[in-house]
Amino acid sequence: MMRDQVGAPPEVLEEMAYRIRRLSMEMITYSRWGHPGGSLSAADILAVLYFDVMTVDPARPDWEQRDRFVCSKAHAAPAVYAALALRGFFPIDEIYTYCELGGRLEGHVHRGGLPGIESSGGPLGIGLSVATGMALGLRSKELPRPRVFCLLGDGESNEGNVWEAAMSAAHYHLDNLIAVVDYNKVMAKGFTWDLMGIEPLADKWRAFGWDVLEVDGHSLAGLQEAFHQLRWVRPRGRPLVLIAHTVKGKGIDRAEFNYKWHTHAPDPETADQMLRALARAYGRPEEGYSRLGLEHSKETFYGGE
Amino acid sequence: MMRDQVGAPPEVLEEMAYRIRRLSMEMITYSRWGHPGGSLSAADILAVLYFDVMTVDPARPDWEQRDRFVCSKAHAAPAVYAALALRGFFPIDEIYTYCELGGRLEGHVHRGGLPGIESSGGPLGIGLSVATGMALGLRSKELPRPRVFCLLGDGESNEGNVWEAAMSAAHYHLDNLIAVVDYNKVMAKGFTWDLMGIEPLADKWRAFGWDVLEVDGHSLAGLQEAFHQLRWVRPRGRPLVLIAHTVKGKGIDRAEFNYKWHTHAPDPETADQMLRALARAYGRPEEGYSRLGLEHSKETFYGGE
Amino acid sequence: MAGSDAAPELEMREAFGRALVELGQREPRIRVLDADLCTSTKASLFRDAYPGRFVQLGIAEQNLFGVAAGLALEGFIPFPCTFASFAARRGLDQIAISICYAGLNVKIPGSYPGLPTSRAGASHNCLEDLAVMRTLPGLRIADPGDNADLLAIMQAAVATPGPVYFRVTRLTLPPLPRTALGFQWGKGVILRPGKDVTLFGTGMMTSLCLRAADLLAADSVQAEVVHLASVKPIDRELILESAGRTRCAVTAENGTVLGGFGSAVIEVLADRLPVPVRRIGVQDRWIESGGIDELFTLHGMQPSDIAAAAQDVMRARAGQK
Amino acid sequence: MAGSDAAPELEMREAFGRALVELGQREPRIRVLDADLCTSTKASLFRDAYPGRFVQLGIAEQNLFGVAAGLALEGFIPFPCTFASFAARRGLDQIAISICYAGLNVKIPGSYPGLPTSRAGASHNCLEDLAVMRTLPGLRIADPGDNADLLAIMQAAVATPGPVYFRVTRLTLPPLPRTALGFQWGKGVILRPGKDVTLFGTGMMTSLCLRAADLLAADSVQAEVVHLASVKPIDRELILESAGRTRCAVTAENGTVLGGFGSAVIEVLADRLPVPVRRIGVQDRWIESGGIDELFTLHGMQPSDIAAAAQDVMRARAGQK
Ligand SMILES: Cc1ncc(C[n+]2csc(CCOP(=O)(O)OP(=O)(O)O)c2C)c(N)n1
Ligand SMILES: Cc1ncc(C[n+]2csc(CCOP(=O)(O)OP(=O)(O)O)c2C)c(N)n1
Ligand SMILES: [Mg+2]
Ligand SMILES: [Mg+2]
Repeated sequence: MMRDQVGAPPEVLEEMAYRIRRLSMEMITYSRWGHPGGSLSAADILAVLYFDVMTVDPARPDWEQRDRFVCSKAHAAPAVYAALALRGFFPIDEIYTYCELGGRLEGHVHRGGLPGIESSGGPLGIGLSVATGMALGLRSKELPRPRVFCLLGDGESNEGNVWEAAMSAAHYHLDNLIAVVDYNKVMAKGFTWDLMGIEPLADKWRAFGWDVLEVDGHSLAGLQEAFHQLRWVRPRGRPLVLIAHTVKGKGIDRAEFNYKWHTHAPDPETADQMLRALARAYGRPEEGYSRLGLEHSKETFYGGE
Repeated sequence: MMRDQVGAPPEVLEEMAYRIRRLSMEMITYSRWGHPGGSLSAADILAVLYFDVMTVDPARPDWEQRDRFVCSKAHAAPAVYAALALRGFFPIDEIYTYCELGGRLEGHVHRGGLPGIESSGGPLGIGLSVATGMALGLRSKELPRPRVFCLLGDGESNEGNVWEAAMSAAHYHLDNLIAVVDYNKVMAKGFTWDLMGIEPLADKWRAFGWDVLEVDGHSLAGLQEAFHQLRWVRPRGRPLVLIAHTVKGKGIDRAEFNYKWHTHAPDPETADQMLRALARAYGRPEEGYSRLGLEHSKETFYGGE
Repeated sequence: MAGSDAAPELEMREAFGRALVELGQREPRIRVLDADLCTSTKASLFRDAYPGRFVQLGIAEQNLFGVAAGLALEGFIPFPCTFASFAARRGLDQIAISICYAGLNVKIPGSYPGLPTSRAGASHNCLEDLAVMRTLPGLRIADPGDNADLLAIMQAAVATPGPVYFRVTRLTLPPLPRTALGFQWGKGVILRPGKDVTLFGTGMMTSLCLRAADLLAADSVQAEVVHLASVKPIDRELILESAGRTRCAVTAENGTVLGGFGSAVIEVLADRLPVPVRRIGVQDRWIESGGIDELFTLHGMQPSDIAAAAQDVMRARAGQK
Repeated sequence: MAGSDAAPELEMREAFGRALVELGQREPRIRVLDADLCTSTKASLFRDAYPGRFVQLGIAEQNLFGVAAGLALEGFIPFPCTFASFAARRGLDQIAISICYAGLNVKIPGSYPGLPTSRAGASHNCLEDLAVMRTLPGLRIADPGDNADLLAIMQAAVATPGPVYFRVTRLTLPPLPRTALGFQWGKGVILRPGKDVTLFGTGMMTSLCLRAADLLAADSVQAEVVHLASVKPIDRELILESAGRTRCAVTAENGTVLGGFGSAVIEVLADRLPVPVRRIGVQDRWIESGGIDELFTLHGMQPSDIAAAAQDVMRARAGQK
């Protein structure tokens, strides 16, 4: 363990991971729409990225020297919004405008007003190309410092566009590009091995010219180490992918490894229980769903007919 | 060498490969349009497929028990048309309608009247999916005998669609599917390694769950052996790709390894010389361009202005 | 109407899943292909009924449509299922060349079209599928107005050789008044006769046109409501006949007004019988996340908006005379 | 007209390559991206001039447009170059979401549009790009009528923030009569005044409209020729003004008549000033391989066809009165 060599203290990261999970569930519950599974599985990755690894400045979201982040699995928007809000990019209370008309927190991450969001997504498979373009652009501007991070889903790697991007990033030796695969083994409707097998995943990336590190995507220390390694230790000249082994729905018991919680909003009472359990699991003071009883009115379109 | 264990006599295959090359150049010269490079590199593969490996019946192009062929690199149409005509699917003279309005020989292979053509192409990257669907369909019909062959370009493997198809064919254990990569190292505008590196290509296919054989794509005996092996020897349960190392433009000196002949029609006099040299190289009686002096009139659209 | 026994109170996607199962029973060549959306599209009902005839292809829409082409070549009738967005935008080349250009017998359902797709936002609200698909020669296109319509369209799709694209709304739609016609390619139907203005609707917008006609009736305007579920081919005769009488029209579609259904109607009219037409639909802007009702309001696609457009176009006609 | 010094005798693709080089000199942020077609599109001229600002991406159009988006995010002005077919059909999702929805500063040339693409056949004759691209909010679209027009469009594209799609014909086009206007987004220009019928042309079809006007003049018909290089936004005022005078029109585009340029014109007219319009272009069929001239004849897109449509639409107008 080389924990003491890296940045943020473990208790900060754990707190942030906890709060990313909490806030994600708050958003999804309040808006009655969203993707808990893939938000929860990515919470630790995002905590480490935003509170330890990435150089960003909430006061200057467009600062040239910042590290870039592209969320290719754009449905994990709640977790990204939570991380950004916690990092200070916008007021935390704004998370309750998630999916509201006129708000800045679209259902899928979207470049358009919300500070900290670099690119627009929604269709899976397109983000790594954008990240590749950014990495190429940084090199062309002779900005050696900033790196581009791209979060991918495991099911997403069915998309050919991912492999087109992977091939080109290796061709251009983009060692300022780091992909993280949230390898939670679950897609929208089932397990990867049932729906579309992607193993041997590490071999695929290697054969496409990438360096590969496999990590426990819920070990904050492990993630820190991996990112640290990629920064200072590993040889250069190739893009790197972190295959982060995760659990879909991590932290909410009934959602874990359960495709039914890929996209599903809990009712407020269920959310309340879930959040209490989550707090207990983190050894935090028990805290339920903050907006219990404050939900929107039901959809009315065609409602009466 | 296991040559005597397999079907067609070498002199037949050589004759057919020769004539596929000849006819391809005749077509391209006469229509003043087409892709010599990728037609010539695939000539030996097509000779072996149509005259040794594939079970087809020109009298019954839709015969259920036939082997299927999908030309994903659909610009190699001249070579495919030549092979089909030589195999008896349509009269050889019809090749001179290649790219003629009202004819059946479209610029890119197209299902629509011409016997022996299974699917439509043009955009690269789409054929392996179609072949995968056919292989799935054959299995679903419980037709164990027919196999589906799919010819791919090396540059074509930049296309993500190829990898989507590859992943799914492995997922479904389609051992009735055989892809052949015409690995001629040249794309439309240069070498693969300059434009978009695809190495290690065999590793890519392996990581996507395919069995891989690498062969000299201009050794008729080597191709025969490889196809023979795949039929009787190799273990089942996985699709197979033959990586056929070839020379783009093979057989026409100035076109060899030369991207400038990827798409380029020689003038009739040049074609005449080329075909004479080709005949000599094959030890055949010297024979030039058959339609010397019989070319179409020039395009007139905007010609006068 | 064929399929008039379809339970109207179902979400249309549920009716779709059931219709797949029903058709699957009668037609053994049907195969249902999925790109990891089956419990959303409800193709999962078919999977549960005939697991051996269901093909999961993962999140890879280009391959989805290519594999569908291959299965069609082997004599099957594939239904490659995904959201309309991922068909019209991600799989377009494969739909165009592998399926339509080759003339193959593939039936493409486009699920979650238009606005009412939950709160997913612009990338999932497919506004352009009708316009995009219309450009492909040989492809038939339909947008059902209710569940009975959907069932009839799916029956017609299976009965008609060649490629078909049809939309499957996620919502529960109110049943349209039944007519003797049922669904036929290239045929529309007058659901409510009127003499003052024609409201041409397709898909779920037809029922909003009927509600607009009620609003107009309260203002003594007799609006004719024509339902054109068959977007391509479109019913030229009926369009010309109805607009020939009313001399002005409103079109209503659940998608962009650029190049889609409304444009198909005015293409017919401009050719032979130019009359003023207002096109209701999304006016060339990206959709935001939001509630369904408020989105319809924001984009001026509520019955009151249709009625206002009708009043407006009648004034334009009067100005012309 | 801006760029009137562009040599008219060049193939338009050659003029495109030279314009890229010229713009590249003035604007260091320009990057040219290729998908293995550079010596066909003539993006190769830029590669030769500025090898360090040229990015080869191989045969992978989805990635081509995604990478372009990424470069735009870093402040560059990328020109991702490929054939119109592979932009409109293969890269559509990435163009829509990564580029247009995000509002990025990417300039997309669609090479080899429409019929005159050599003998490659249906898959390469892109007929649908105008219709497809029109559905994307925020995307500006232009189809140049000659090399000077192209240069002006490219200058305007670079000068205007946000996404742009423009066509680059392969052929050598005759120069259009020069006007004072130059190219402006949303502005068309009357190239030949007339009172009997308006011929609205875009891209290379405008010069065929001029030739049609000559034919019509021989029959004592004074046709007005309006060139609308800016397809989106389109010049509503000029369309209404010209058709308001002539009360009938023909549109001409090098592509499908379903949802494309002609539809854009009648969308304007149907709204305000319905007059009879005939749309010249490909009438909803796949293109076969063939010679350029014979394809234009087969599809009824020659000057004589435009003239005949004009006669026809004038008769329709007479019938209406
Ligand atoms: C092109 C495309 N196809 C389908 C979808 C619908 N969809 C959204 S999320 C999802 C499953 C994603 O699975 P995975 O990549 O494993 O993400 P995670 O498990 O992290 O949520 C699907 C199919 C989409 N957004 N885009
Ligand atoms: C989607 C798509 N992009 C681009 C092209 C244009 N194109 C035709 S052939 C070719 C090069 C193909 O190279 P390769 O696959 O190596 O084929 P081969 O060398 O066998 O000719 C290109 C880029 C195309 N047909 N389809
Ligand atoms: Mg997953
Ligand atoms: Mg090659």
